[in-house]
Amino acid sequence: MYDIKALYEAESLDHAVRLLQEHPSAQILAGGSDVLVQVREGRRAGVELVSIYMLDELRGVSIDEEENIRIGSLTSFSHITNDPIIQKYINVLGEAVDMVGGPQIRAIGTIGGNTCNGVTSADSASTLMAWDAVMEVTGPEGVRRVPIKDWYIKAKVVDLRPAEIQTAILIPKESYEGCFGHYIKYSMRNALDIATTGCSVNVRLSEDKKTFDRVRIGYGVAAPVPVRAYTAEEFIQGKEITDENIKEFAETVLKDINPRDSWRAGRALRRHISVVMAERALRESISLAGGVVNG
Amino acid sequence: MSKEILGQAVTRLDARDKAMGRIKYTDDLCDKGALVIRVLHSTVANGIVKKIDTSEAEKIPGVVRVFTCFDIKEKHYFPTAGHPWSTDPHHQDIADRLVMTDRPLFYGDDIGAVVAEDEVAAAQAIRVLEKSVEYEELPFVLDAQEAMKEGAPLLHEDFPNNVLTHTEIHMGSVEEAIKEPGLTKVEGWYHTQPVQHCHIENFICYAYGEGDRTVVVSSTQIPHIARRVIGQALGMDWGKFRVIKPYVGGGFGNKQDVLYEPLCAWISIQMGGRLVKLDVPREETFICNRIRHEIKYHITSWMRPDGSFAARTMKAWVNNGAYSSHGHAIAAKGLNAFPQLYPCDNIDGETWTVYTNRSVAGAMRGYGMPQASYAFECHAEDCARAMKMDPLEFRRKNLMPVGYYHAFSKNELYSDTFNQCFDKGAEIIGYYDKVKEYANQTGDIRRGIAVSTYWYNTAVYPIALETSSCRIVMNQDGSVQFQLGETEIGQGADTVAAQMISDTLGIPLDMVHPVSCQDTDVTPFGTGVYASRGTYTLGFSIKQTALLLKQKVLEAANQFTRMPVYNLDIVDGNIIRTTDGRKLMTIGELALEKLYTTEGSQHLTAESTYQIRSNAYSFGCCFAEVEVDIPMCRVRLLNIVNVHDCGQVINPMLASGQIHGGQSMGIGYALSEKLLWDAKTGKPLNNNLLDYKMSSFMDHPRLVADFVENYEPTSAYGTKGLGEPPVCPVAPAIRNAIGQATGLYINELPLSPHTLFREFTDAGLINDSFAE
Amino acid sequence: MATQLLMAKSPEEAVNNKTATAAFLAGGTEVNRLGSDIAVKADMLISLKKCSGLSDITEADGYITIGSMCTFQDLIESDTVPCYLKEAAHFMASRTKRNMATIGGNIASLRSDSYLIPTLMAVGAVLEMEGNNGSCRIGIAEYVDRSEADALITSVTVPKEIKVISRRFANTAQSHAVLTMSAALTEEGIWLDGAVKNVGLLHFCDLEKAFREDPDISEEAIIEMVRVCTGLHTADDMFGSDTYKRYLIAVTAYDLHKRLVGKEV
Amino acid sequence: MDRQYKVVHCTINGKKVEQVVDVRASLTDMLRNDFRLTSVKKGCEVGECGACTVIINGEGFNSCIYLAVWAEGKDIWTLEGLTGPGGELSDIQQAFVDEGAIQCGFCTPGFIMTSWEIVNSGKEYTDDELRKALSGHLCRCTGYENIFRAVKKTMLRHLGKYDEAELVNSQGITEYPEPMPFK
Repeated sequence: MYDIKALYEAESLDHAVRLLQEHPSAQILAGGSDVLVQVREGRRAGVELVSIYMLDELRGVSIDEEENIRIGSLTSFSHITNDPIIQKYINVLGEAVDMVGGPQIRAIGTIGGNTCNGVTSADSASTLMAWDAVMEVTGPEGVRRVPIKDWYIKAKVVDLRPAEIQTAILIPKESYEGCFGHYIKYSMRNALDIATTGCSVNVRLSEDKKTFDRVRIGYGVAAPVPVRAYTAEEFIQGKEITDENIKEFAETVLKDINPRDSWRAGRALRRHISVVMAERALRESISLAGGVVNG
Repeated sequence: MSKEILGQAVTRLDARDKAMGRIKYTDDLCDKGALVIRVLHSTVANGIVKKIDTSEAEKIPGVVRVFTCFDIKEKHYFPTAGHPWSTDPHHQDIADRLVMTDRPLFYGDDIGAVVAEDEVAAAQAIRVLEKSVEYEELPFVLDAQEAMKEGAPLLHEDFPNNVLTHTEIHMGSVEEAIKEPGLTKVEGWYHTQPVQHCHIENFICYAYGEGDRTVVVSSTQIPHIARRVIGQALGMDWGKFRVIKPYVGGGFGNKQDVLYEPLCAWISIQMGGRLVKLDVPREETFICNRIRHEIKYHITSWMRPDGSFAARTMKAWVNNGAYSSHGHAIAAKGLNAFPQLYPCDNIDGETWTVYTNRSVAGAMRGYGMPQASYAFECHAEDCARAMKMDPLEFRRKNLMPVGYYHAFSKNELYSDTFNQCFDKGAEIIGYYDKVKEYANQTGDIRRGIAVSTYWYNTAVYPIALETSSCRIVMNQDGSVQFQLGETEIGQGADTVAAQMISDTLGIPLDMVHPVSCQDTDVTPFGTGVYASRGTYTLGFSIKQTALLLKQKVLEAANQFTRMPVYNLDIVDGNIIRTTDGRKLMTIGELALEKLYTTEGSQHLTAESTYQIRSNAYSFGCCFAEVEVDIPMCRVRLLNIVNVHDCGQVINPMLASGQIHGGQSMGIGYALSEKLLWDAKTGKPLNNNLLDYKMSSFMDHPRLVADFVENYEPTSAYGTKGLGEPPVCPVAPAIRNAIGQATGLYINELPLSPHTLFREFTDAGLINDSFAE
Repeated sequence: MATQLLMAKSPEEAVNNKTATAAFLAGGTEVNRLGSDIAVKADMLISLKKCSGLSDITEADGYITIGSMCTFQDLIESDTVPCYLKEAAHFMASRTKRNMATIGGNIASLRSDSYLIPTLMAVGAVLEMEGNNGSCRIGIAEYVDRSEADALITSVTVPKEIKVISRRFANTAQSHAVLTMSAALTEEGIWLDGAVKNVGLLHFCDLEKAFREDPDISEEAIIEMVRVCTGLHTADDMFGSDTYKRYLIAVTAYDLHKRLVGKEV
Repeated sequence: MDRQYKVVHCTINGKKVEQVVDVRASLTDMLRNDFRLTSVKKGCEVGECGACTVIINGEGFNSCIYLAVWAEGKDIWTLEGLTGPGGELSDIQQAFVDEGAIQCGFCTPGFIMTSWEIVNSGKEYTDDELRKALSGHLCRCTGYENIFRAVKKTMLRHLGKYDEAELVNSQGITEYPEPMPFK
């Protein structure tokens, strides 16, 4: 049994927003795989909760009229992995969320919860960061869209204003078209684990597949919040697909990331792994995009 | 007499019930009306509790009672180890624990308890209480060698320098031996880490009053010992307690200590026999129960040119944590094994068991031998490399030879078990080809293969009492129920025992029913299961008791068939005349007649105790094949093959299950498991199943288990211990395989990315230009 | 099977909801009793527990008015309720049952072994009823003859000063009574009423007439009169034979009359 | 301190039920305490060990971190529901018995529910996919070996590949398994 002061079950999105207004101290409960665990640990004991789990209107993946890929915030990890649209346009996201915890966690966990807890180790966050996702939030003042780079304010804090609920995550067409990516989750065991470091790379190659038209690389647990390695991206922009460029790109990421030293992993290990993962994820992305190194 | 029931892969007797989900574990039996107990734990690693203000906690709705260490009027210090009691005071375990103490010696020590209507109120009360404890904090020490130094904080007055015990062994003269010319000296420090049992069912017990006694239902491996320890802990007659052990969700040695049964019983008594349940949450299982001893070894060997040992020395520092629990037994077992595994004329061995302000270390599958095997086999590999010999050949040359006799334990190696196991394992995994194939590789991804072995015996003779009692009761249809002190904790003891009775008594297996859950009021005395004693020790009392019963049955048969007893036998549930093989009557007809006859009616039952005064070597080996991704600092175990000689295998399916379980625990021990503490506060850092990296389904390759069956002459059914041995050789085998792959032989566990990164960087396998 | 429960807050609410298939639930000793089919047949029970105004006992010009939800024990412990009614209430032997059973419930049950109805009939009690068209008053005798099912008894009014004697005959205190008989001395003479098991609630007008016409009539005559009386439909059953019941009625009537008229003490 | 209650209407093991629950209760609490379905086990209560896994609308969930009130209108199956009216074991339960996939039995209920989902999915999982599908459960006794074999055999039988199922070696003793591909 959980130490919850009160549970308010929202029947609709508007109802949820109204509940959040009526109970300003209440927190949002989606799948609960983070929140309920923290209630049990005592960090959130005695909290009021607004449960939005029953809101099917916030589930599902679709292409909207602006040809964005629209992912409902309550879509569970397993449903994202198996969704045809995701598999077609941004399969790396399906692969990334398929590494969260175990199958049961992926059945209950939602991508909204994974991005609203503001945790840098969130498996979906580094990939969404690398694909310039846009967060759609709905609140008393209506709908607001926040690019993911502005979404994470600081560790565990996101740009979610009072009585606002994240309702969808959008991947603009310009961001996914002609794009191929690969995610590597570095963890101490192959399941039921949180990322020690997560690295998501995607590439858009030139017509002749000889040069990099655009490369994006996002990291989890390389900083207090998920980050992009912009310096490395700018360096490799337009360059040829050669081993040297790939190597230099990989080492340049260190200019943008600042992993910390902790009992979970030392700083030197995190920096080293970040570089190795950058190279491997880039190489995998290149082959997915049909490119050949030194070709 | 048909022998085929022994050695048959019979389905576990409780498998169906477990597959249907109707098996009852402790929590499933406890009435919903039980009050919930939550223990208040010390948040300092060393200190004195000055005051606990319970007023706030008592106001929380749903909280029924709050106890603190100050409610313990009479301090009864008690031992917690699941050792059989000894009437000789020198042999008794150190009694240094209290149900609740005002002198916490590790972060997590028990200083109070809350009794509430539900776990929410209990948790609320604990959070409030934790803020209302006034400590006098004292400096603490976490490392064993640091704890021995002068000026280190002293945990127990009567143990200067925190040394619980220090023992030595000396054979021949190392001093003289090393003067021999042409010797090669090989030296190494080997360091194993603290890990935890992680049985999926946490420890749980509940207690209630019944008449003037208290019943404790507990998930334990040692019900009879638990009853004795509860009596000692509460300063009451042992008969005032009754311990019942339902089905257990795994023990691995953690439940071979008496954990919270005394506190639970004490609370029930304070509340007039009220039904109270103490259910330990996973986070407390990690630090407030028992863990495996962290041990540091320093081993030196002097090798002759032909690769034989001239002299060897060993030192081991064993970190025992805050209380004695099993005391020096773990260290002693390692020290005792050192001169036996690789015999040598000149040996100096020394080991210290040391108190530190850390979670209490106790029995864990292997009881000190996984640590010792890691050190011994890493060192053996280092010696082989120093002498440029093939590691396997080096071992064959130096391991304990056939016919070896150990005076103290009277153990004897009756068969060439090491070589048989090596041959079989090498053949299965294709060792010889791969060793050549993987020699001196280069590149980022490299493979390696290696073998390791270990020393192990069965049960604890002659160090402690080994006794087993059995009662077999025959029903009117000739079927029997049997009761044993040896407890079923998942290893299959009941099934194996049933097979033995079926064999000796000569009745079909489906007529043999275990009374699986021990109840100290009814079950004949037995000390439970540990030290891989199960199959070996229960075999003695079963055979003896079954033969007693058989004698009574045949005497009854004589009465009804007029045939002399020596011409009668029981085969397949029938009374047979041995002279012509004729079936005279069925066992059912006999049992019915003998019970209801008006001339000499008798209830056919037999009960007896057998004190085991023998031991048995149980050896084997592990071959491990790994793939090392050097840049990613990760090791992937491709294949693992364990071959064990546990004497006659009674049930191959259950036996291979024991090996799989041991391999799995060994893999985690080798690659990812480690308990961590914050050096500044002494607070545990990863006491939960997410941050403590126990192997998951995806961290294992296929596990291959095989046997070499050398009938053990000293054993009732030719069996030898198998529960713990499979854990021992896995970690060294993996370490040595990584060594072959990368040329780096690492002397520390676990071989996790952290360790590999540091070692690879030091060795230049990784040289990041960007390193800071 | 009654699957709905209405906690009526007032008699009006109770009556408004009283459909043919609903049943009133007062103390519950009758409705909830094993073997009673009232709760089985009904689809809704209308509980009167929370009804206001049904459990007061008031006195006015020689008459006592008792709320229908007063329990038997309320009667016994009340200062204003006349002794004769307390005696009748004591016919219910079980104290715990008396704590639950209500006056209105006992009357409405119209049981042929009723504890109270013979006494109430003998004293000419008047019931106040709450029906679909408001409240009305009706004599107990008239109620016994044709009780209006959907109306709710709200109170019973009885005279304070009246000479009444009641008798109850049963195997044990807890058993059902084979005969409960009451006699009251009124201006017109003696009133004789009774409950005969498995026969019903009877007004012994022939006997009353016989005693009025010849106060000294002999016991034998009374016995003979009842023995041959064709209007009385007693029969042999587990409570006794037909002849035994007629004899019992006769001697009891004679005894009560003799005590009341007080020739011999 | 008045508590919040709610009536939950759902189907458990094929039977329509209604139950008043405290909104703070987890689904494990409801199944164990209100319905006495004690096959649902508590090993960690944080969604790590999988011992509390039940099937909800065809998918495996950790019932310990699933609020009881969310069960409204759901179709829930626990291990007690897989056994036939006369005590007949489903083929996945029988496989766990025959392959020695059960030792202490505490993780078994959770494992069998996820395995039931796998073998009834009609999909053929590769060895790696099978390990991943079962990776939401921790076990300390079996090293997962016999469990893997029991599930693989039952999956193949469900797909009608009976001879291939028999090839999955029985005691894992002699046949030399192929190494796990690097991922």
